[in-house]
Amino acid sequence: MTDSAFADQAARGFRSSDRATPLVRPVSDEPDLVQLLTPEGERVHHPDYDIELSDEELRGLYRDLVLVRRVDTEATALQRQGELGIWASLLGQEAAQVGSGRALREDDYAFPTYREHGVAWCRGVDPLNLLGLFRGVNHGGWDPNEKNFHLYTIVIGAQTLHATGYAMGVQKDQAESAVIAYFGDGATSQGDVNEAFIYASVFNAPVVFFCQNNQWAISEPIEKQTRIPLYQRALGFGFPGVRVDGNDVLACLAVTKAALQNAREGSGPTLVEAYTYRMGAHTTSDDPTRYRLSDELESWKLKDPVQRMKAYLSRNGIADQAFFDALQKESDELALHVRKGCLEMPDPEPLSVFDHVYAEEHPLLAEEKEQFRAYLETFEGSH
Amino acid sequence: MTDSAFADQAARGFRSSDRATPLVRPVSDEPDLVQLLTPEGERVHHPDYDIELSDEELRGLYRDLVLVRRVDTEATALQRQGELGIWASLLGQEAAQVGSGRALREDDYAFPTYREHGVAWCRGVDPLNLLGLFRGVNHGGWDPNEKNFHLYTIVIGAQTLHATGYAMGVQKDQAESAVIAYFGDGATSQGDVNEAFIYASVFNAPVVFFCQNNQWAISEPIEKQTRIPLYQRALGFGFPGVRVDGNDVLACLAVTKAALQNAREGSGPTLVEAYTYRMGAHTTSDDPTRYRLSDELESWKLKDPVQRMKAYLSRNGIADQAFFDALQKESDELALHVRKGCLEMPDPEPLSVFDHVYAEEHPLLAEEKEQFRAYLETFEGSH
Amino acid sequence: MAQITLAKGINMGLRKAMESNPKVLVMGEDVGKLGGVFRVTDGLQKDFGEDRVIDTPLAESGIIGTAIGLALRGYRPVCEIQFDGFVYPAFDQIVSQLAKMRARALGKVSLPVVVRIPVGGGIGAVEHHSESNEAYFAHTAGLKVVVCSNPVDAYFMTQQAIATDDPVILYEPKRRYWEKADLDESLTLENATPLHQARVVREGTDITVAAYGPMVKTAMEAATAAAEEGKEIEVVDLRSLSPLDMPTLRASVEKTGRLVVVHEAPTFLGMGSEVAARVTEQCFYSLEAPVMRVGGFDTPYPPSRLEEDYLPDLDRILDAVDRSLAF
Amino acid sequence: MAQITLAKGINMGLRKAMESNPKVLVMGEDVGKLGGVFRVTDGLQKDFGEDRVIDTPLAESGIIGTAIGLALRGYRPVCEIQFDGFVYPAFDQIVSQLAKMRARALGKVSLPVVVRIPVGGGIGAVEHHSESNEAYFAHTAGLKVVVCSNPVDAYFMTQQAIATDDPVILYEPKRRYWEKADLDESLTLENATPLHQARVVREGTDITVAAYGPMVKTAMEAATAAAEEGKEIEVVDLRSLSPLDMPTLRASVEKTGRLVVVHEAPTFLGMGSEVAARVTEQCFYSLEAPVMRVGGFDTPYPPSRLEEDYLPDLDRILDAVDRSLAF
Ligand SMILES: Cc1ncc(C[n+]2csc(CCOP(=O)(O)OP(=O)(O)O)c2C)c(N)n1
Ligand SMILES: Cc1ncc(C[n+]2csc(CCOP(=O)(O)OP(=O)(O)O)c2C)c(N)n1
Ligand SMILES: [Mg+2]
Ligand SMILES: [Mg+2]
Repeated sequence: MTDSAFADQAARGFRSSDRATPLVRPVSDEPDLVQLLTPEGERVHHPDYDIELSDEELRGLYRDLVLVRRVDTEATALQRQGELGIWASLLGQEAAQVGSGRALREDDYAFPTYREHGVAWCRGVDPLNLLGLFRGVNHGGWDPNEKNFHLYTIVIGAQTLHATGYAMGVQKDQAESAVIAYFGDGATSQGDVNEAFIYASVFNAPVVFFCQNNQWAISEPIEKQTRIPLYQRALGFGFPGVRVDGNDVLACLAVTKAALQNAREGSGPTLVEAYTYRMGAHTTSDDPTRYRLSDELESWKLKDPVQRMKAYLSRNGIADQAFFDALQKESDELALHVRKGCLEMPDPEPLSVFDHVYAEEHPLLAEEKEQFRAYLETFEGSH
Repeated sequence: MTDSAFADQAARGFRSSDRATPLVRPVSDEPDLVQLLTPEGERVHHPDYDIELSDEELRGLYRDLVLVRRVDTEATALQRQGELGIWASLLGQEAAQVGSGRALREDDYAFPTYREHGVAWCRGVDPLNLLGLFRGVNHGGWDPNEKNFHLYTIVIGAQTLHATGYAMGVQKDQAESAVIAYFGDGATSQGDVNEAFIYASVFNAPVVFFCQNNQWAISEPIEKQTRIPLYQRALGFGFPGVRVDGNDVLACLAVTKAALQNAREGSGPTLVEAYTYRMGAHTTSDDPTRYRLSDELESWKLKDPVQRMKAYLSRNGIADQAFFDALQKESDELALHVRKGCLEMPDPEPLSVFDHVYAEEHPLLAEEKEQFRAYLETFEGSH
Repeated sequence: MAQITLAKGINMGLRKAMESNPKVLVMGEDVGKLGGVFRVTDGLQKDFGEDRVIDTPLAESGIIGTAIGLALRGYRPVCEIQFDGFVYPAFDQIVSQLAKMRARALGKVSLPVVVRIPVGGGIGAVEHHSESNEAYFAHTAGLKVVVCSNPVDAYFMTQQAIATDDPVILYEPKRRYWEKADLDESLTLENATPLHQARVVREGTDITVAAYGPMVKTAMEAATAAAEEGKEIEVVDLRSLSPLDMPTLRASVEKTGRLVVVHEAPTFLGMGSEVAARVTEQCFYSLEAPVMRVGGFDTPYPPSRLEEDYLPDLDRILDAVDRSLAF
Repeated sequence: MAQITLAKGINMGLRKAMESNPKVLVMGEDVGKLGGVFRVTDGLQKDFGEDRVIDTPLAESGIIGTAIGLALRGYRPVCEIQFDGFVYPAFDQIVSQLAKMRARALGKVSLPVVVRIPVGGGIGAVEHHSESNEAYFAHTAGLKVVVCSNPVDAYFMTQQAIATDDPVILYEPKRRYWEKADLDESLTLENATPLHQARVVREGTDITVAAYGPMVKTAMEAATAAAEEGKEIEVVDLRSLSPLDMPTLRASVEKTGRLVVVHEAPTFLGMGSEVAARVTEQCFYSLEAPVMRVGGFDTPYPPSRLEEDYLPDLDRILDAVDRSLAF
């Protein structure tokens, strides 16, 4: 399909000039959501996006969804039991994260917020790394370059510029990789995110902006951030925006893959809005009953991303009971790994507060460390 | 004309919901410029924008253009002679400023950058106030509420948020005023400007964003800030954007008037891109020969905003030689006023550095002032 | 007489100010229905409406920038920054606009904007939620910076800050939000300590410990412990960091001859450096030991499992007291 | 041996660094064809191409934010902030990301980003073009902050800053851009003073004056004038504000017994407060007078017709010297 809405856009004044024409098509409003799997688990088709997956791949995606949700549930439980200071649940956003996460090639690079546990999983990051942050033993601390998965970024929107800069570097290296920046609906209001759109479009950087619109920024509904659908923000910056059913893992995979491929091929950035829902609280510290009706949650439960995929697999005989049973077992084992690893996580050494602040020497800090060491020693007898 | 491009936009997914439908129509690309007066001074018509002005009003606009340019020329000369530290010339942007400035009602409020000498003129601000800043005797220092003309803002883009907040206040007061925020093409890259777009659209604030795209941000051409026409930025935020010939005072007046009226009537913000050209250097400190070809300037000279209006007036017998002669005289007198006032401007008192920092008492600053007073006195004998 | 928490004190202060002046607005992220993540604005939107208690888009520069515009229009906005570490996106608007606009206008405009910032650590939070960045603002001419340390001050200082025609950064010690004290609601602003005055919260003769915000309680605990060993610590709650109340500090140091300054912020160029430099300049001959500083280390705020080590506690204060006394 | 200006020294330093390491990038507003508003990057884009000398969109947060991303990809970006007063939009990226990312990653990433900032007043400019905001960054753990004061240091410090694996804020005293000195181009980095070392630029016995950046020249002039009256001032160019070179400072103060710190920034919580507090703590018994601070007043930087009054000059330094000597 070539005469899509983006062609209209272009006709209405995007200067295509000497830049490569972006290939990802923003969807028109009817339907305004790219969907490949209905909430009932029925496979549908979309003129612009499609995807052929083997049964094994389909089962793999479902496995991801289940395991990611299980890690999340376990972490929430651990927080309730006082083992984590706080936890930001991804409940309801599994498909958006697994779909986009599995769209990445190994050499692609992801810049997460603080909620991308599902993407971390797809990158092969041990969930315990994530728990360390929420337990308070470190601020992240994994090696981003090991799995091409950057550290969690808590300051809203800041990572979108890092992703854009990284993508500019990829471009300079003439590498065929793409970069993906995750952020929420609330984040779209930050200056940084809009500056990232500008830098990315002006430099035609190979970056995909993946916005999980989960309808809420803590207590603020999406209407506090925008009066039009978020994917259309991209129109203002001259690159395509597309809205995908964020509870549909197949559609998220297909759309993200296409966007990443366009980035790799030199067509520049795309904004993907994964339309989804934060089914839990903002974090374990939050109380959503103060600001939203349970009806809303109930209606979204019917669109559950995990159930949807399960229905599809079952209905089409792609997975049998043995598979589901084995997965259940794997899931329990993973939960155990997470729980055990969390409880065993040692507290950091007091003196480690001074480490890693600088790469090179800093005499004053060295002196401070020495003084603190001596101070701590004065207590040694008494302990 | 009702089936304009904005209607298309809306069809393609702007949620009009319960918000009033914006009434300003963004122009489509062919022609993508609202123009009412050709570079040759021929009056043309536009389906969406038109304006009926009396001969006196037309002569008034021309008078503004001439006087504003004359102040500018004089200020540039004063800078060359060492009387000003620096001057930011508006050469070439007279029509954009006079057109938009004259569109304002007395109760409207304007937030300028550092180059809005023409708008200041329309608001009735004595040019000497502006010169004070560039001479370095103050940072502005006029009373913004006297003429509803805010202080010059030098930090790029910051004033767009002030304008938006002010407009939110107007809205709370249920006043029927509008606010206009001026900024340049370069400024559109700042986070603050994009945040202003978000606040203005979410709160539906009565503010007009008036961007003078003079093609340059110091040495950087517009392509360094955007890859699509700037007026289309508004599409991403859900309000109309319109590009107007910034060298056409009639079109600038008509488009700004319509946008202000929409704001007053509760239709929210509009982005007006006045497509113009910075005919001079960025400031007197700048040397444009380092980064642009003189060809470009030559081609824009053919579109000169003052000449254009003069041709129109002459050709249509709206003004005669007596008028032009009288204006020449008025212009000379104004230049004299500016020059004389500038030379007579007293330097501020040394101790005034401590004044006006706080509204209420600040003992440490009072002490510092006292010490400095005493210190200065030790020199008194020697001077 | 009602027992209130510090958070409630601010809430009541905001309510009082909103009742007595229709121009007072509250704005920020989640301040409406949620009542803020610390519930400081609880119930205000219900009672004063969405027009006066405004949930803003998630953009701090926008919060301060539009508050400036509202102030220019005659409003008195009270902006909530959700956590200390999230004020930086608004730094430009605060430092270049909010602080400087009055001087720029030669006094022809005032910006009565209050920026409320929950400050400091000790609540087991993740990164950016425990910072003490008061020195940035105290170094910025044109701003006033105050910190409350107890519920009664919270109640009054909130109202005083809102009544001030200058921009005020009001720090709220987040780990003390739930501390309680009795408030006599019949007291009015006239009964309150002036906003920019420090307060001697415990008299002593041997040494002065100056603290503010969350550290006042810690300093008081140190003083109690020291008293058991026969050392009489005078504790000064600075309350106002800019302007700093030098007369109160000077009087105390001239009496005790020794000073320890305590804060959570990193010591290097923290408030303690200014207090030390200024007190030393003014009380050179009274000081029997150099001013000692107890603060956070010169590192980013650590993960929460390390914060007890990072934050000054009773022991570290007493260690400094001992070093001063032994000097 | 070539005579170069300070601006040229930085330009040559940048060029050297770009020649020796293809990962070094220069980025900022107008750094390309224009060569920057001060021409510090003059000719670099012509020689190294648009891919390595990048004119960025007009957005400072974007400059630093994308530089961080580029650094994560293995580049070594040198960012130009056009004027001191325009660094604030990037404050969040500098303070919350650039400064903290290494600690966040437990050392697994480094961010070798240099942020060049023309600093200070004295050039007759309009608002926001003459600020001295080094204290904000010196108070920020995770950053290193250095200031050059002469062409030769400019040349070497630029290269050293780029070679450092930590983020460095490199301040350039804009009113000294056109000062000249001889550079022996055969000298290599090994011959240079270490980046974080202060330098005694004039020996003296009666009193120490510590300064940095633009004030070093002024301090030297004061020393010359004082010498005529028989007072021997020792002048220390601090060069590095974070870390601060205490051994050099201490040695000087222990010798002279008196210290005056000079900078353009407002005194309240300016660098002088840290120097005063720390030196007093470490040299308490050597000091015969309190450390005196000479700085900008605690006001926004004034309009340029007042800047001569605002900025410390020879007379104000000598006044402090006299007050110290008379103490
Ligand atoms: C700059 C900044 N301001 C405020 C916060 C506090 N905060 C944390 S999460 C959040 C809401 C984020 O909403 P959204 O972007 O939609 O992401 P979501 O949490 O829904 O995944 C806020 C306000 C922050 N982390 N950073
Ligand atoms: C935040 C900020 N960064 C940099 C500057 C320096 N500066 C002054 S004007 C200017 C270019 C502005 O371009 P534009 O917005 O197009 O306005 P114009 O000058 O063309 O009217 C720059 C970079 C500034 N004033 N503020
Ligand atoms: Mg959200
Ligand atoms: Mg421009």
